[in-house]
Amino acid sequence: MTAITLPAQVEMKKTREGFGRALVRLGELDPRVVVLVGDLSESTMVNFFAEQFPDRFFQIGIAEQNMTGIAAGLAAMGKIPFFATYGAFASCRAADQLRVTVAYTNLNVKIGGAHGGISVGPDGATHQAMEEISIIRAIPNMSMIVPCDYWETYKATLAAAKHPGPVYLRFGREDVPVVTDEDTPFAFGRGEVFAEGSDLTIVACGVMVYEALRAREALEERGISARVVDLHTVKPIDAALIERCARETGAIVTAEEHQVNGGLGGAVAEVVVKTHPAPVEMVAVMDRFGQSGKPAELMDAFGLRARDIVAAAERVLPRKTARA
Amino acid sequence: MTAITLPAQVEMKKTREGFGRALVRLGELDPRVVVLVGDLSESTMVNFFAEQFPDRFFQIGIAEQNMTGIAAGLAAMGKIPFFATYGAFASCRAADQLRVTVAYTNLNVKIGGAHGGISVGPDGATHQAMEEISIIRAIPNMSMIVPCDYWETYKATLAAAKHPGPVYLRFGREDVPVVTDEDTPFAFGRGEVFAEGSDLTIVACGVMVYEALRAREALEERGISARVVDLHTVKPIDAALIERCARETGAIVTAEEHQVNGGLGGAVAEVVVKTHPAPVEMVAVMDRFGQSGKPAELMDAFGLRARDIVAAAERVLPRKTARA
Amino acid sequence: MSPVHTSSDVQPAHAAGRLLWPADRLRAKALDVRRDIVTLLARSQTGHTGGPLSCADFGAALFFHELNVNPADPAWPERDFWHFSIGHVTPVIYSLMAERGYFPLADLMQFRSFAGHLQGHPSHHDTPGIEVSSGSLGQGLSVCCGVALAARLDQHPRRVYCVMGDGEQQEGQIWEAAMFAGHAKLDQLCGIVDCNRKQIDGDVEQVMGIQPLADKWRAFRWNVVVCDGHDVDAVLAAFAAARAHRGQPTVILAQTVMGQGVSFMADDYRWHGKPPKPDQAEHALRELGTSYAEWSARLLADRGDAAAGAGAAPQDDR
Amino acid sequence: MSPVHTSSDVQPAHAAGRLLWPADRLRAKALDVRRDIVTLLARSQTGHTGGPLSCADFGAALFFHELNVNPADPAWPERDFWHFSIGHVTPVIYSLMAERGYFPLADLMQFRSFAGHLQGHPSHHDTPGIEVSSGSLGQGLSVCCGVALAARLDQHPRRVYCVMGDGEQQEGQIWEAAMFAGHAKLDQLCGIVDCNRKQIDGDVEQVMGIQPLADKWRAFRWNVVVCDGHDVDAVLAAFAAARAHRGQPTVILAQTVMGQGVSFMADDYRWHGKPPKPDQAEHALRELGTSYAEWSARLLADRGDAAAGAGAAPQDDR
Ligand SMILES: Cc1ncc(C[n+]2csc(CCOP(=O)(O)OP(=O)(O)O)c2C)c(N)n1
Ligand SMILES: Cc1ncc(C[n+]2csc(CCOP(=O)(O)OP(=O)(O)O)c2C)c(N)n1
Ligand SMILES: [Mg+2]
Ligand SMILES: [Mg+2]
Repeated sequence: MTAITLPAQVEMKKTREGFGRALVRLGELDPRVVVLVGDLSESTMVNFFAEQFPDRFFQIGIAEQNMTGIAAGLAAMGKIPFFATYGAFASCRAADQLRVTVAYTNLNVKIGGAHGGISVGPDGATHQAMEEISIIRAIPNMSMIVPCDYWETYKATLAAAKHPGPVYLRFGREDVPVVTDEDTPFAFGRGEVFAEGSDLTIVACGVMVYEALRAREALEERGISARVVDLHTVKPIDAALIERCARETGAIVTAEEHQVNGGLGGAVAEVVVKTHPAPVEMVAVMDRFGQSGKPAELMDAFGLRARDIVAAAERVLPRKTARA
Repeated sequence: MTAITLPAQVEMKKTREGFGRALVRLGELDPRVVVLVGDLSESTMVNFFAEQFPDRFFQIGIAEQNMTGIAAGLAAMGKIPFFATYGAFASCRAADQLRVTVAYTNLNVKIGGAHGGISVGPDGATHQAMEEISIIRAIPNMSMIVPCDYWETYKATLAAAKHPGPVYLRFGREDVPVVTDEDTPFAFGRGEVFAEGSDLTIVACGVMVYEALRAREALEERGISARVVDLHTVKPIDAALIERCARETGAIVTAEEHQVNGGLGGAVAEVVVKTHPAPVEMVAVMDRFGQSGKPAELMDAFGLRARDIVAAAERVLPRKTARA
Repeated sequence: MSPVHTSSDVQPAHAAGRLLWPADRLRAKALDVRRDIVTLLARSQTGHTGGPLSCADFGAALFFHELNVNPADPAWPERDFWHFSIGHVTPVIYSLMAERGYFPLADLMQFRSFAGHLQGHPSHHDTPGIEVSSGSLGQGLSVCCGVALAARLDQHPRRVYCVMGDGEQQEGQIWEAAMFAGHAKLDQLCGIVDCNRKQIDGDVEQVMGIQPLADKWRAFRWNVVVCDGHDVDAVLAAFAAARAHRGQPTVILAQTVMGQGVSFMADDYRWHGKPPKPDQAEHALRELGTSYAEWSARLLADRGDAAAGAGAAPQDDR
Repeated sequence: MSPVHTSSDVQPAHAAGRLLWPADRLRAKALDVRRDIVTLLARSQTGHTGGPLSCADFGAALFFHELNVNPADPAWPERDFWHFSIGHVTPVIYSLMAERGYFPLADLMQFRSFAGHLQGHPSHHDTPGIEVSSGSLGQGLSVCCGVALAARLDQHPRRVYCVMGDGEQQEGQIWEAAMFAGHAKLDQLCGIVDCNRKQIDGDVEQVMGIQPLADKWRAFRWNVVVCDGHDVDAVLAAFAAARAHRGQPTVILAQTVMGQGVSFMADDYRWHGKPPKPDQAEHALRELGTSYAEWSARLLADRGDAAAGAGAAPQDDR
């Protein structure tokens, strides 16, 4: 358990920058690491790596299927390829290539999916990837991490390089609060309890971890004790931790910047009904496409704020006592 | 409630044949119906339509992305296009085209995904589509039906043509037991109770509905009363029926020929934790790729038989009483 | 595949929705379009600048001369079908639509805003006249193949225009659709490639070379016309050649310059995806013979009471 | 993109794993391969017949003359890389592998069975020597681009061979990979297209015409060699030309006949995906100069004690 307490003023930083910086570190650490991009060097921040290691950087152009296959070929020859594009295209445009060439062969390919979530903002629905968790979870041999901030993304990227087999990393577009620091523990496949609590557990990933911590403060004022779990690795899922939270707190609220069907909420629901059935409320995008707007406007409009988590907590608690 | 009782000798027929026959009927009923195929006319049984309506049949060749887009263009001009290929390619190869061009535009495109499930047999893992439910559920505006037999597929295909917007139909490859008849009620979006029961509910789709009915017989001999629900429409899901079953029987077993993550089991789990938390056990493919073998061998090896449903029922019942 | 009818078999279009403007008026309209693009981007402070500016001239020729459409009735049965597969060039798409009368010019000032109906990428759900949403590259030509196929099936003379990018030519789906259209001899289909030689990460030929592009399209059984995409006379000639060509679809490789029309944007890939800052916009608009104050006022003045610029009704302005 | 090294810059391959068989021995091996294909399909009663038979001759030339591999050590660092993007032709792939010594010939008799390790489509997880799984068409050339890119990065002289189908040319990903390889000048890469003019639903040119295919590849900046895919001398010459060509990848358009070698299968698309019934197999094997009894006995006799046919070790058979 790593207690995270938010200062009044939280530093803001992009998760994808953690990816870009970590790639440079990996470039220094391991000559097998190579990077591919589909005409999005700056958006995915692989340009840092490109500047340091031009020989190990491959521009593929606008051809995500081909990029996925090329990464597979590089991995088959012992390289550790990371390829980067927007999440909408990393997960959907090359899903068959991920399934057959990468996952079925179980190749050591790492996928950087940028611009996940409604907070992508003005680009609108096509560029707001919100289906990746559902798709990647369905494919055997795939792992997936949805880090909550800059530092966790940095660590997740290093961890992905260490983990044998295909790993999908999901980032957002905007500056988001830095809630962890360089020393916050991170282990692939293990959820982190960021705040203890006894009345319910908020299980979150990505930027929603920050909203969960804020929600916890608001609930505390109302005398409600909420545990906060940062479930960065959505596959493989930390079932033991989720079961423990269901048993110990008896109610769960999930929070994700992703479609509600088959995402983090779905993954948690699957564990809960198989282990310790407890009421769950989900804060997520309710099976609708996104739209243009300022990131903050959209987080409000799509109900992805601390207040929405608080409301979900207040819905879930009576359901809990009703069953006690 | 439509009581289904299985005769000793059940007729065997392909679900995809129901699709092929229904397309011919639709061709007669509605001149707007057109059919596209990606070099798989016989496997998908659209050849029946091609023979009857050559002018409204389009061979696209091996280009699933293009086929999806062409169907979208036809739909934009008021046609009702059905395109057919193997489910692995219908769901994965053109996922981005489904998401952006078809679903975001909300075009009236119907997708026939053949060869779903492990029972595809000797072709092996690449051709055994087992991720479609998870992928299609994640995309807004999409609907999806997984019919249980020939007649239900026939009706589902007619229903898909009536339903405005994109609909994905999933079929298997093999002859499967015909458990319904021409008059069995079918309504898009509504699950059917095929057998009443009070101790638990078996929620199944596709060929697993037959296995569920057989499991029910075996459970009955052990004095266990199992309700059987045919949840053919996996999206939109019949949440009211699932909630009622959770409340009335207190335990659920889901059965699907599909990956366990985010499929039918996941969809049911999501409803259960949001409405009436109850223990659920899932009979499904446990996040692994398929392999070659005889369909029957594989259904056995991957634990997709009536006996596996019975075992799941016996696991879920004690969990239920433990909470009573 | 149904027996091949080429459009020569079917009746000529009822062309009441074609404006057939002469080149000089098109040049003037293209200038307005550039002013719209810079102004709406200065307002939104988000969106793409370079590609929209390279599309302005052939875009004006397409909307104000070539297309048979009825902005007052976007579903007009006689209409031609137009589609931008490069969904990111919404500033030029929306400017052309508004100038043509699909919606008020004032709406342009709400580009990419939560309140407005003009999404960052074209959305059928939000914007009247957008028939199919786009934004994921490479998908549009397939859609247009489907539309052309429907027209052939219905013996409808509708022409189908698909605007693509040169970087977009790297997407395999483009070549699937190209193969299909060539095979099916869809001569009602006309592709236009905005060959501005740039994409996000730089020069197309350095990022992922697409040349020899004309040879590629020919090898996929298309009629190829290469023209200066900023010379409206040349563009009109290319459209005429495409219209006259039978038995094959035609692709127009429009040679353009990214950011064309603004000195400090021209031929610079860094303008692909960013909007001009207020001072840059002012500078750009001065080069375009107006100012932000003047042009934004012109846009905001049109709230749809009267049809803007070239009017809405098909008969208008013949 | 890293600065381009063409293979001319790097050291010649340590070629101990090349068999360099002469044409007459290759013709004899190709006959064995056809006997294997028909026999294993007669046994499995499931699988593809037509494509495997059209690949037999150039396949024998590839495995028994051209490729530098070590079947006893599939991960031998010096090895060339070979990949069948058309995963459905496993009968010829497995026959070539077994004949070359990757695994016992007896294993062929368990093709597509639950018990055996020979999946319906190539599986890295199940079969030693299969480096990357395939079965979904259109994906293999991209994989081979990645392998060639890795070789260039490591200054490794490895050659990379990718077998494609002619129907498969309809997949857009093929053209994405073709564009990349041409752009990157991957001259260690050699594509082979089994141009048997058939696919599942019939004639390729009727289903979705891919011609003019040589023009397409040239327009994607490849060196193109057209040859008779059943004439091993012509195939060896094509391989030599590919090996000698610098600065471009080479594609060999192997003109073949689906079902080649069996009179009643030849040039008939209906043999794409079905196995011969026992009587048909007997008839076919008689045409191939053997019988099911004789040939299945030969296969079953090889249980791996001795390396089969041409042996496993690189030095073998020089
Ligand atoms: C499938 C897909 N991949 C990547 C992107 C991101 N993207 C948007 S525009 C663009 C560059 C397009 O280049 P080009 O077609 O030349 O248009 P231009 O830059 O000239 O406007 C890219 C890579 C996308 N929208 N869709
Ligand atoms: C992406 C994808 N779409 C469809 C299929 C189904 N399929 C398997 S083989 C085949 C025909 C391939 O034609 P060709 O490449 O000419 O091979 P041949 O029939 O000559 O063996 C098709 C459509 C597939 N395996 N993968
Ligand atoms: Mg460009
Ligand atoms: Mg062929």
